[in-house]
Amino acid sequence: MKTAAEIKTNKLTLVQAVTDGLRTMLKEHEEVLVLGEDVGQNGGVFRATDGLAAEFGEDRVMDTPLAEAGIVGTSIGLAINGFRPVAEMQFLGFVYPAYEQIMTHASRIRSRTLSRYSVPMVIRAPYGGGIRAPEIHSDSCESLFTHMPGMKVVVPSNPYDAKGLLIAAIEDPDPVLFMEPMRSYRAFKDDVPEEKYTVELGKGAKLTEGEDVTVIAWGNMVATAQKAVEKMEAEGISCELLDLRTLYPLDKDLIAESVQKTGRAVIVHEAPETGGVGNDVLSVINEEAFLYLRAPVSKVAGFDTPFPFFSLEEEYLPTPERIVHAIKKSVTF
Amino acid sequence: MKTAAEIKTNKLTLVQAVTDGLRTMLKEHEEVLVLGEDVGQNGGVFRATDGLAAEFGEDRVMDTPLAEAGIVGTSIGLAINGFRPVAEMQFLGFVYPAYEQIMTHASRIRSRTLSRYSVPMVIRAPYGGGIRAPEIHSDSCESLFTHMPGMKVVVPSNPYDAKGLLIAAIEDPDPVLFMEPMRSYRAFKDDVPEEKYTVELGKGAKLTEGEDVTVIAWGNMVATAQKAVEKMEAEGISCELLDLRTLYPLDKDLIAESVQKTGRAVIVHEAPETGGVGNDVLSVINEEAFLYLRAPVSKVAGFDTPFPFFSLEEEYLPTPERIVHAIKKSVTF
Amino acid sequence: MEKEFPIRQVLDGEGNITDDSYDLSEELVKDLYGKMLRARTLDKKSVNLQRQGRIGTYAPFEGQEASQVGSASALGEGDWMFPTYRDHGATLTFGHSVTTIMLYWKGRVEGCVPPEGKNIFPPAVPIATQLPHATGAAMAEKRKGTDRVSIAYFGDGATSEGDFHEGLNFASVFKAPVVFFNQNNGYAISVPIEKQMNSKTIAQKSLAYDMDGVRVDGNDVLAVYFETKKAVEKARRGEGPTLIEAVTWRYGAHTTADDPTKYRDQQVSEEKRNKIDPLLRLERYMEKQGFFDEQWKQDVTAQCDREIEQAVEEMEAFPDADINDMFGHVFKEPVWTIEKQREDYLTFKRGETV
Amino acid sequence: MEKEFPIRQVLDGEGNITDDSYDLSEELVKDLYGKMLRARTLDKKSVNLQRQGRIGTYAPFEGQEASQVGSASALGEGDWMFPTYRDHGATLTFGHSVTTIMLYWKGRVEGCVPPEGKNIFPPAVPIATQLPHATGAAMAEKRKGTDRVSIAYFGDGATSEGDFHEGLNFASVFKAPVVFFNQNNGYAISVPIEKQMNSKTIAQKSLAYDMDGVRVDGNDVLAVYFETKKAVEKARRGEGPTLIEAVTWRYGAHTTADDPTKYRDQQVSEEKRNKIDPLLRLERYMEKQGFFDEQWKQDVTAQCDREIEQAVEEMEAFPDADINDMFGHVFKEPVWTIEKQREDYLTFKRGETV
Ligand SMILES: Cc1ncc(C[n+]2csc(CCOP(=O)(O)OP(=O)(O)O)c2C)c(N)n1
Ligand SMILES: Cc1ncc(C[n+]2csc(CCOP(=O)(O)OP(=O)(O)O)c2C)c(N)n1
Ligand SMILES: [Mg+2]
Ligand SMILES: [Mg+2]
Repeated sequence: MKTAAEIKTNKLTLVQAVTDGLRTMLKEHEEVLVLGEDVGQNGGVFRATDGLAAEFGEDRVMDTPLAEAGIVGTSIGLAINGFRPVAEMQFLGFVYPAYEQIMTHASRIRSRTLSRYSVPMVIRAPYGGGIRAPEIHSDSCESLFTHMPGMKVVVPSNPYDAKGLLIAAIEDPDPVLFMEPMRSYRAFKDDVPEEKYTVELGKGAKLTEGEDVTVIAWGNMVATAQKAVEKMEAEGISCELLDLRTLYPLDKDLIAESVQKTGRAVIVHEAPETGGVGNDVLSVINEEAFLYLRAPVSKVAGFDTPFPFFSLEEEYLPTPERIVHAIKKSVTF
Repeated sequence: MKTAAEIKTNKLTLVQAVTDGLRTMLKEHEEVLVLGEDVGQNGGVFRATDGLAAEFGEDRVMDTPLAEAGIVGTSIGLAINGFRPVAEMQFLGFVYPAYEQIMTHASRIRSRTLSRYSVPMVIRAPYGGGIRAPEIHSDSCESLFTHMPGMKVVVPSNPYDAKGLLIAAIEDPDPVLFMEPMRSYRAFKDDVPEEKYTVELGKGAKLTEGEDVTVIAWGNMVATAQKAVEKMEAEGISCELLDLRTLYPLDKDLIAESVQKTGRAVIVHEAPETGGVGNDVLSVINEEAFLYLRAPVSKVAGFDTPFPFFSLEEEYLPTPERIVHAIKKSVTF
Repeated sequence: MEKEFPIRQVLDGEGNITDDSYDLSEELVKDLYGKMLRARTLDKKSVNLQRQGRIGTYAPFEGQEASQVGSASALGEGDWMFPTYRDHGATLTFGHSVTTIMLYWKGRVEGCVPPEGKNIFPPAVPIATQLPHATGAAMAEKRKGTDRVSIAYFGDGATSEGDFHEGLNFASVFKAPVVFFNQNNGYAISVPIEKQMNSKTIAQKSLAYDMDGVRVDGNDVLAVYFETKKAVEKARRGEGPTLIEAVTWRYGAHTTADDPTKYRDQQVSEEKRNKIDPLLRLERYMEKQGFFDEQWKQDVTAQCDREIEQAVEEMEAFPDADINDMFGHVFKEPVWTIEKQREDYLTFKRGETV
Repeated sequence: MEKEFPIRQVLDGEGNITDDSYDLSEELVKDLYGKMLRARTLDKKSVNLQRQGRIGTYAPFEGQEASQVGSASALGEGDWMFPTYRDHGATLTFGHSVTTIMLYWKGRVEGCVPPEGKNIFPPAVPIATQLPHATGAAMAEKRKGTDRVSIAYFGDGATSEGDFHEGLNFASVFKAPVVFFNQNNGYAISVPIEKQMNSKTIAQKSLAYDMDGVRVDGNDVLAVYFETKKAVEKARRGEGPTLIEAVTWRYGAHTTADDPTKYRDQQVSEEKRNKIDPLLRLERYMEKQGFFDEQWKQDVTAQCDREIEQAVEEMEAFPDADINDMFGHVFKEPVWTIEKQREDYLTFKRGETV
């Protein structure tokens, strides 16, 4: 192992860390291919694939026709035949046309063939609100995939995790949906190691230690929750903040241990509350920490409405204030 | 109001009650159209539309090309322009290609246009396991729609409800997914009124009164749960069995009252456990009955695996025995 | 297939008539010019508003005015229009309100609501999804026994989506009165048409459906107008759908968030401005015909400017977005989940405890 | 378009040569006949097994043997096959195991696993979804620098799905070595082709992609074989994909759960049996050529019967489905959710308390 001093790092934003992760894997594995709409010469609408076509050639970083089912469907064909496609959905809200290919094929092929065929594919997609994007662009539909047997779902909240999780996702032998929080793309920079490293799938992170309440979030909501947690600390309420990082499979032990300790949980997500992944977290708590609960589990989530036009998006998205409110309600239950 | 004696009824199976509901509405409203694959001359692969093309003409009961997105997409166009299409997905497992049209249009058009346009459309689909069908045919993917703002989701468990809920769904001003449990299609007959009647959307039914445990199910699982409940009664454990009937919006009051009384709940569904509608029910219980709970809420559900090939389907589907087991665990917690 | 589907043109870039089979009245020409100028004024203003942060991301269409205005002018009252995010020249011409169009880009849902009596569907953001809607709405008119038609707008990139195929197939099977109006600007964001499809034309895709297909110079407003009119009339007569490919060019960026220099030489756009511009060619034609008049142009320009400025004012004076609109239109009849969320949220906003 | 895409034929229903440009050896003819008989034997046996309740719902293909056997015979070792639920004649010919095929219809996941070294994908149940897979697998071979191709099978109904369009478009853009092999039997369950599409042929849909398209008599095994071979060889040479429309007829029901009398006159099937049957026409040809021999036919028949019977025995002797296979192959590395579900369930099954 190298010591910290020997590891060269760069200050990167989350989107740059994604590019770095892709570059690392394109370099290391000839089977890794990047494909999608505008990922080639244009470098992606967020520059997530900037420079990669020039560096690795347009036959490894491929612009495709504008057809999400086609992108995923051909990626499946590539994946069962020796390649590791990393397909980009330009926005997660445009994954819906590909839903059938993911649901009936990508996620089932290993099962259906008793592992004779498998689909080591990553579907990358920017998601979430807060950047004043047009309709559909801001959808957070992770639970359409956590409910889909055979898919893993991963969401980084910071540049370090973004690179490490992306590499782990590409190395994973099975299909992974890799969601990238747009609002966090350029929000801040981290020291990101230049070399290859992985952040293990299925493991969340405890960002702050606390006693009174467990706050659970992912993606951009981690930063939002962080602000709430800081306010609470100032008021003497000690929160344990968990960044789930992987939404399927959930890090059961992390959630269980924390809620067993605090007896209270506030879950934060952007997606509509009904049917959201918050309910899966609730289910883990119900099973693992029932006897420890001192208040109902609370959710601060998107409403059961379509993601609104951007003039109202800040009303829709969970805010530190709404989270504070929920924490206080939980503590005073 | 007519007295019971004046209401003429027929003994119908669930699938016949569906046909009866369609016929009733085709007769009453010229704007009602039935369309889908094989719904015309063939009368549907389950005979759900048997005789309707002959009775109402092929321009009101229309065979379409084999394209689910096209069926839903053109139905949207018909719906915003004065008609009430009832589109059939041949099996719920084939709804995935239409997911985009439902998610980004059918469910959002009212919201997006501040009610200038609306989509009074019903999507009917047989679903669920237990009839030894080939792959994909047995999927239960209700939570892809309960998580979709703007959709209602309805599932009858018996012939009477099937007709009444279907008519209510067709009369509803907004899009409704109407799921028909295949295994119940011909399982038994009910007295079904010949005339038009509705069963209110959003309201579940209490099938048995009980004290010790609330058992919650829908669709074909109601019959399965019923068997478990009967066994329990024989052993002196008294169960309250709820048939949810509508999965969005859930009948919060029914669930809350029951679980507040019993303090225990067992939820039964066919879909994979993670992300299933069971978790929405759990969420209602967490919010409405937290202080009454005497045991963790229990779920008897499909596993987090693709619905298996039919040689294993009876292992996958919840059985009375598994439900009994869960009830006992809950009661002895 | 370029031979089987020649690009139909009435007026070349220099303003010369290349097909004299049409009757070109001064009135028609001036009307189309005025509409194009109005569209261009809206477009340029919107780009500026975005630069100044007064609206959000915007999708410009400068260069495509002939395609949009020519086609929309061929429609009649009561017809249905299914536009994309870029077809404001078409919706405007068809009777949409400038203020509404601008509100859309200001992140306001009100931007989706057409003037009373106008059948203009909200812009389709998910590519190609509007084609089946147009087919369905047209089937509805046919069922009602009217002679109304629908028109769907979409780009070259949209032809790759499954919904393009399904929309056209349904229309052809049900002989629906639809015009599928494609604006082929050669790019889907950065992806050039050669990477989008192997075919040289989009019109030829009609052959898959035994549907009529025609290729037209999309910068020639007269050709677009007459060809669309033919398709519309054919549809009204119950003779089914048509696929029109209007070959055009968008001078600017895909949207204001896009940098076209990443994928194409913007010099080309500058050259095209002089060679094939829809407005310029009409000016040249009018000059040649002797009915172009600088004063008239200035008047029309001033009128367009005034109208657009006034719409900007209206847009900016528009009352703030109402949070209740978000909760209030998901369903016609309220459901408890959303009602509870609304109440909890409004209570929270008022600073009370729930 | 029927003129532009004439139905290519080598042998007519009476066994007469209608195109003498091919070299027809006795060996080739007998080989194809034997394969078709083997496929038909499997098919008939499966229908019987279903009737006796020994397997589940089954999708018969009797009548389509020439399409399936002719095309599959044109492939080489290492090529990729993407079949539907009805293409057992093709997979069998390409080297699939009879037992495996039957296991599929017995509701056994083992029915999806091809023999080692055979690139046969599991049958696609969701219509048309396999077309993009075939394109992707072909792109993979191209990238690897091999000359392997893939072939996708699909029906007339499948052409309506978006995935058909996207699969063909990607293949044409990436010049992928794929053969899109359509079996046009005129029906998608009950829906006749006239309600499925407005076009008279399926082959013409290739024009949308500037792709080669050909129409062939799908009951003429020789024509199918030679046309597929040409497409395969073209693909191997790096000259891209081909769409083949094989015009054929399925005598029986859509599946054993279907009642064709609801939507078509089954008398037609009986007439076709005598007029265009793939096996019968080959027998007639062989007779005319003087190399048909009843004894040979009886031997081949007996051999097919033996083989199929043996497979039935194997299928029925196959060990019971293992519940662990359901839990064990969702992911390569186990995840706790499924592991917990498995353990809880197995514990429950053992009658213990969890
Ligand atoms: C289903 C879907 N996928 C991706 C996008 C992102 N996107 C927006 S516009 C566009 C390109 C559209 O190109 P084209 O159809 O040619 O229309 P143009 O923008 O050139 O007018 C893309 C990929 C989208 N809006 N919808
Ligand atoms: C996406 C999807 N929709 C519907 C079905 C139900 N279904 C199974 S086979 C079939 C008809 C297929 O017709 P065609 O493509 O002509 O093939 P054939 O069965 O005639 O060989 C239908 C509608 C399905 N399997 N998948
Ligand atoms: Mg374009
Ligand atoms: Mg067919």
